[in-house]
Amino acid sequence: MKLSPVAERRIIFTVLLFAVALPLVFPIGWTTEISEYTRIAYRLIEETDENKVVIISFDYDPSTMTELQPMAEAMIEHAFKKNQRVIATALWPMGVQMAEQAFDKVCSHYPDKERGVDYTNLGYKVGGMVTIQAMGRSLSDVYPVDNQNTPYEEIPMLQNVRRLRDIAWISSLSSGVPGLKEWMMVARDSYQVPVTGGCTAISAPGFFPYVNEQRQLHGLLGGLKAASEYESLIGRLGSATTKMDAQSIAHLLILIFIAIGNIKAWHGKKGRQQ
Amino acid sequence: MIQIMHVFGIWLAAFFTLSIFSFLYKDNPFYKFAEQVFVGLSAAYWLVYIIYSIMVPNLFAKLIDDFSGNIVLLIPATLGLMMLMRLHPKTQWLSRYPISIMIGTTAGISMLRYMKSDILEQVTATMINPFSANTVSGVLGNLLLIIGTITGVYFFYFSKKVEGIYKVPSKIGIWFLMVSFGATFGYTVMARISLLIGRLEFLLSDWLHIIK
Amino acid sequence: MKRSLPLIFAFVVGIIVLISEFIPHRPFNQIVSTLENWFMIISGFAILLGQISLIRMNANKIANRLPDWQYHLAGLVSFALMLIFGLLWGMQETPGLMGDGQGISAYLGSKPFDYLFENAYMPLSATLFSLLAFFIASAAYRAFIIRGFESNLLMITAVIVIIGRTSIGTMLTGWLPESLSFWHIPNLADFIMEFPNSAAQRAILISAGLGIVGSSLRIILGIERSYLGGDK
Amino acid sequence: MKHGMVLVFLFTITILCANSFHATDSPWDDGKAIDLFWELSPMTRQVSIHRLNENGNPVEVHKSTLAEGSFTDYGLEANTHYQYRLTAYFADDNLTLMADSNTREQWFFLRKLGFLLLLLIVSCAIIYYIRAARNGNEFFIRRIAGLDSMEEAVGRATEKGRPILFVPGISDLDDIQTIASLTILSHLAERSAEYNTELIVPCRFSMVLSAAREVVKEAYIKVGRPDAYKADNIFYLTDDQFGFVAGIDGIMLREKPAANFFMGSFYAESLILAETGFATGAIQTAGTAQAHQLPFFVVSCDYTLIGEELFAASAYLSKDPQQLGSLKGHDFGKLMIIVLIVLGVILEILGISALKEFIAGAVS
Repeated sequence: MKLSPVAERRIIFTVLLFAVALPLVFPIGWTTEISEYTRIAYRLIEETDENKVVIISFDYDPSTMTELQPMAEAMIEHAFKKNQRVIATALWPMGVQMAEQAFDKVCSHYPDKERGVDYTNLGYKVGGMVTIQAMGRSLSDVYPVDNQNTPYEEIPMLQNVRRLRDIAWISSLSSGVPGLKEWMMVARDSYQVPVTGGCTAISAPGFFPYVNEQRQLHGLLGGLKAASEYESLIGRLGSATTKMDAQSIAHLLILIFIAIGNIKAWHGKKGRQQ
Repeated sequence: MIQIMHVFGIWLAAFFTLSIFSFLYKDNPFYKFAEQVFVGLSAAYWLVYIIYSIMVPNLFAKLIDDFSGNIVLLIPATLGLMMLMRLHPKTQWLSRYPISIMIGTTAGISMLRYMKSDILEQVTATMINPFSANTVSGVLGNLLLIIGTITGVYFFYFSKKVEGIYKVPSKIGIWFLMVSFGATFGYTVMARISLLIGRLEFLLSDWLHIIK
Repeated sequence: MKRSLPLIFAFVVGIIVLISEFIPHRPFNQIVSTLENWFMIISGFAILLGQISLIRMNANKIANRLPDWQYHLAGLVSFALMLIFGLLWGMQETPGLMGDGQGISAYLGSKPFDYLFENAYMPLSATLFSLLAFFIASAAYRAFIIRGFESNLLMITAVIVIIGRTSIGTMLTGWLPESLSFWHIPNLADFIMEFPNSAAQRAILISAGLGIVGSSLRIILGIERSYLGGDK
Repeated sequence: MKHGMVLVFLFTITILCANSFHATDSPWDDGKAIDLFWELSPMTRQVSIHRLNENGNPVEVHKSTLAEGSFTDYGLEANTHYQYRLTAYFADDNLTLMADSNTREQWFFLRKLGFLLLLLIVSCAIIYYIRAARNGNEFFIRRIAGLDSMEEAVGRATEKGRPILFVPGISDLDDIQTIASLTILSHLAERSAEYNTELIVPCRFSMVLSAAREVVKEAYIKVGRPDAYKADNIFYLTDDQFGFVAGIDGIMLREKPAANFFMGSFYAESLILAETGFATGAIQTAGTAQAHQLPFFVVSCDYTLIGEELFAASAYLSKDPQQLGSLKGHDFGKLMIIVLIVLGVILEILGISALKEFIAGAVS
């Protein structure tokens, strides 16, 4: 039987669709192991004192929210648990909406957390690396108001926070440029503020050299798997964890495709040689 | 009413999701329509956010509240308007001034930051005593890290013929690059699958209510 | 004049930024601080420009009845809707020209801008990139054929990482004794990422970094001037 | 009882004598930090340091359990007077010490000396080589495997009487990768003009389109075949990312080019291109500096220009002094880095970290 390439393609598409959908409908509940890089990020937040002010920067848009949104929720929840105060910023305009959605979700479990006292959303600023450098000199110059139009000086949690140096840690959830790399370059390498973060799995390999002895990055969450690891570290069964079964099955399927493709190519080659 | 609008919203989202997926069968009007809607919404989103998060708070509000105190802000405002002159061919040359200031600032800052973070910090992060690790795999890893970095950089060194003994480090360098590309490949598979999972979850749970 | 003055601007600005990194004394840090705040405002205009030209291009396509102009019209309509909603009632916590629009929010469940964002923008943006999952599957079947030593190395690493980053890896070699834990696939995948992968990525960072230092230097010195556009 | 009193008295004396706390301006900086040093009796359980604001309100800046230590308080205003209060806690007593200092901004960041020196060395090398190249010096550039494939690809296309497909990436003309790609296109066009093989170039942007037409036309004129140049073979497809790729897919399936070249900046769609091209059995050569996309090209193409190789190829083919000089300057930097790393590793093994600290700058 010989299939046309187009037909072959459509069969592959359909098989993949079912391989991903079925485990979502019938979860298996497989466990995964926690990698060291996730632990490093976790420890940074775990070991920061109460009442410190931290930044979580939402540098992504909805196209990668499946990977990054669970990280954002888990990190906000972790910071809330440790009574740290969270500033949300965004180097991508869509990040502002992502931040609001994340706060809404986490605050439903922490009803006592108050906007302005425990968290605030300073919103989007253009300019990437240059803007972060400006934040190193003065946060209120860059953010005259938050996204509710409250002047910076009137936000209670920001009373003693004037520049990046006053921030205990920064986490950038990043799906491209500007994002984690810019935060690391300026906030960590220029102003010595600890930077951690999460990125899509695609960019993760490129960030690994920064998790080094000097701790240019304090750990790294790379993709959905790392998000589920973080969720299990803070003891929360979040959205990333429930998706890992589908992820595992799909990986298995891709490997099967590679294997079949190679066997087929090998057969074809042998056929031609004869 | 809210309930009806909520359901309508979900059906709208499902319609757009399926329209995009229809590209998998072949390029078709639904896909083209959905795509152009996306382009339009995205442009409007950027515009609205630039106005409400940059223009108003960082420029106009400051000028309105305290004009004489912020008079210096008229300079970037003028430069910004000169940027917009690009829209007209006759006045296009005016945009060169703001562009040159932006490019000059970016060039200066990226020169410093890349030199520091991607060169110096990476060099010092490779200056490690490989034998300081307390496990065999740690020592092995450190050695691989040092050798891989050196040979990798050598692979990108173009001033020497790749012959005889000089071929060796270049060859090893490319092996390391291949291993890293393999890792990137694996991680990319992971990322793409994750995004699909996200969409299917929406369809199966919010739209069809198959998953609770 | 039209070209030399901008080149001088770029030079002066670039040099001041460089100096202020090493000389912490005023006036340099203050100049740079001002420059950074200006940069933000000018970039705001630059993005404005980009979006306006995009929309103008689409409008031209419609005016000239170029192929597929109907779709561009749909794009333009959605652009106008989103823009008007955003300007009038703002988004989320931010009020617009006409305040928060409580009346219309009560009807929709959220502000109209947010309603469009959640029910149109979000699904479109998220779905576009999820298409690639399918393409990767078909490429895995049709193109990822092992050929030489180098591509073998690539494929083997890929397979270890693909297995190692899921639950399958845990199950597959979870039975290995403690002494062989290095060969446990998730550990092996982490080892690859931490050492050989980091080494190669570091080499890429270093050589690309030199490229960026070089091109920035050429821009500041005015050797590279293509950003000014063609000779006029 | 009396005995006890004496003991308490002696104890208090020792605590008071041994304890010191002082503050000085951090040297060689932007005047935004103060160094604090303390030396307390070993009985100290905890130390807490507060900075007193203008209105006298204390703000805690540091907490420690060390009896002897130092801390740098950052984020201050330059040229200002600051007061600090240290409270030491003992088992059943505590002690308060005060210290003050002015911040002063200096004319040089001493800890950035290594950074400055290396930046200057690299910059000077680049400038030197650009000047040398302009003065007509010839530089050697090593063989780049992907370029050799060009002859083979053109040969194969001529033999089979099928066209060559060249995709100049999906970025606009402001991306240097696109520029490098056009240099390579120029070279390829010369070859294809010589062999009279058709060359197809789909473009995503109108700027790239006009540049590509210019380049190809010039190449055809250069080898004396202006008549063979067909402007229609270089065309605009669409500026939509996936639409563009779907269009090229169609071309590959219809025309079945004998050789495909993907040079320039590619994003997620690289995979679709490479896959279709592979399935049609063409000789494929790719080149991009987009590290994420390289794996897909490496597995499905016969030759791949990896990262910087794309720029080196362009410099080599164009003989442009600016490109060649920069490339040489970067090569000098790479050599320097290799030497530094080797030296640094040897010194680290010997237990000397002076070099590392000099380059990193004493990290605060």
